[in-house]
Amino acid sequence: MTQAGAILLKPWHPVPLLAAEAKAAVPLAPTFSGDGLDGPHRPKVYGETMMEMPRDLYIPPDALEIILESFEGPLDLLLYLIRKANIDVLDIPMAPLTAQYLKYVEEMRQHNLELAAEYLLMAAMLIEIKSRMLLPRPPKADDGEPEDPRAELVRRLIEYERMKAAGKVLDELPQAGRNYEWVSVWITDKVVERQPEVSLHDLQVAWLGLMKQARAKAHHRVRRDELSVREHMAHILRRLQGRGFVAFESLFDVANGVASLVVSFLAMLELSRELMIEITQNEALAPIYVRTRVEPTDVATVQA
Amino acid sequence: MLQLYKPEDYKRVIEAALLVAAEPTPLAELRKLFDENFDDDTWRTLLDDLRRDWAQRGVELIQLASGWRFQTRPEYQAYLDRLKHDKPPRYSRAVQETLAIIAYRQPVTRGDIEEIRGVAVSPNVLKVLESRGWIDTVGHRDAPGRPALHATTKKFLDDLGLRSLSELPPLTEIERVMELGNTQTPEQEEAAEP
Amino acid sequence: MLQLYKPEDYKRVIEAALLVAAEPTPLAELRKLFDENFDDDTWRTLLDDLRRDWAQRGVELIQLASGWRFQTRPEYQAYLDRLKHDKPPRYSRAVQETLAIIAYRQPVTRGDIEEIRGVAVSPNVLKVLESRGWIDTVGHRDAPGRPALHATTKKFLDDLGLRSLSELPPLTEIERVMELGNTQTPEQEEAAEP
Repeated sequence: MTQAGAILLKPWHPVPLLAAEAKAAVPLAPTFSGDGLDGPHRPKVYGETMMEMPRDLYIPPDALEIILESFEGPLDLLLYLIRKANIDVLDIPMAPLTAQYLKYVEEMRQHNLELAAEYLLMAAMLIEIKSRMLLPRPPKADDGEPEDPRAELVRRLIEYERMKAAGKVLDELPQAGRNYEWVSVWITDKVVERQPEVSLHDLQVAWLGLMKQARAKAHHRVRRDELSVREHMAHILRRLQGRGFVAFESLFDVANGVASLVVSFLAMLELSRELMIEITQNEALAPIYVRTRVEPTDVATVQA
Repeated sequence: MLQLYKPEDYKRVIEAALLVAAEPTPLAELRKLFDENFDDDTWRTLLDDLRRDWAQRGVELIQLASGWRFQTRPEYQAYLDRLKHDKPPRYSRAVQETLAIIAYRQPVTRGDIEEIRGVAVSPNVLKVLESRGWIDTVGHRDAPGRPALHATTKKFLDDLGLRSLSELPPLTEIERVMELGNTQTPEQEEAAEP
Repeated sequence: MLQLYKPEDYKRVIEAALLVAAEPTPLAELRKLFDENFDDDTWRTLLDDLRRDWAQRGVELIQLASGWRFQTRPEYQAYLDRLKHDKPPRYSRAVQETLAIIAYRQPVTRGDIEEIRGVAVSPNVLKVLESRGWIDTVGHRDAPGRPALHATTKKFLDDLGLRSLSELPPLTEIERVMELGNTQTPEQEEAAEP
């Protein structure tokens, strides 16, 4: 469901504790000693010499309450710390980040701010990752690379940041009812149409028949990548909702062309694989039926 | 039956059809209005003409991926809002993020959403989106507790002027926006200033 | 905000408002559009003018007992019928919700409806449902002001193809949980039928 596989972390080499602290302390320095800035060796961040410390990293304690409210959770706070210090999310210096995070959590506790359990859980997770980073690189299992202890955290950070941005982008889309209204003029003497019942048919005819019909309409070309398997999954589940067994073929819409049928079929397989639906056939060549997985409690009610 | 002679007559029929349509009307659908088989150029001329007729009005004819539709111009919204009893609410970040997760990762359970956001999701957040008609429950995952699976509805797509989920802003593009946004100062950082 | 100078500008706002309104809009409601307090003559001129603008179109502006609305001219019906309208004319959310409350919680007063919806219910909403023949007044509650009690009619059941209220779609699970205190269940209602 997520795209964890796509994340490639920067190569990681365990380094002695002190060296790691010293090297990594740079981007988050304001709350640390901050020394070395004026010396001959200006700190380098990813090859670029830092001329100025990020001054706004430090959060004054009396602003903590506002800060806490403005963060949606520990991931959001971490992202803030990372982005503020201009750290590459694929190569997070765990020691200073953990120190910084713990400092905020501690401040919040000292100010008796009610801290959600998630913040403490994240603190534990950071400490754990940090300590695993300090251990010698584990021996290679098979020929696979040892997993970077930060991988899971990075995956979550990236996914959360993506969704956070997506939420904002969606909110900015022009919206019917907020940015404009749809015109709806009354049709004189319009008769209310009722949705026809979906009828059940034989499966033997179904899949091949569907494909044949769809091919006949091949001039309505629908590009596969315009269709979304997940949308079809939701669509199928919605059609199954509260209806018990539904004929397999009735879940396909021939009119939308071959590509749509294929995507529907993929969606059906995915739903089955994710155990969201049940596909049954009593005997060979008998009609195939599909239904949403029955809740154990429902079964109990029926039997009672 | 009303006889149609001039282009103007045909335009009036198209206009009436589009004004009553509850959804964007594709050209293929509009073709059914007339016995005559107009070619694409004629249709283009009729529709462009109609669009020009409305150029100075509070309502405009627009062409979406899914077809043609009349909708009001955003400049008029402030006036139209005065007649509305319930206005669409401004959503909190929790609601915005939850909606994004459901839209891009559907179908998802509340647990999935919590896992991505890293915090508990208040049932209220889902209720807000449900009562808006933007999400609903499409099934249950076969896991302990049989958690409900949430997905976005057709109304969500309609309200955002999208034909299908594939028309959502692509995540890759969003990531580009994200990178740009990192150099700007969000409100929360302003709060951090002494 | 869009500035309005000439009568034409005001007319465009009224036009847009009436084109998006799901129900007939009474003059009292239209008055809310503008800060200015136009007298009745001015309003009459604006609306008559607007009606003339539409005199040669497939849609006309008409005045009903419950207010002003745009609707298609009967002569155009034969053409409009050729388009498959997936959706019946849409009632506004206010009307839909009000109808649902009356159907599931009848008999109810306007106050009950407002309490459940959390917003004021325009008398127009009830009028729309009454004129459809779907609700009527079945009595008065013995409370200050003796408010009218609304209930659904036989026509409502007929139009929706139901034999009795017990055939209404059952409330969702969430709603059942929310309504635990409510002792009346569909089963009991059915049992009460002769």
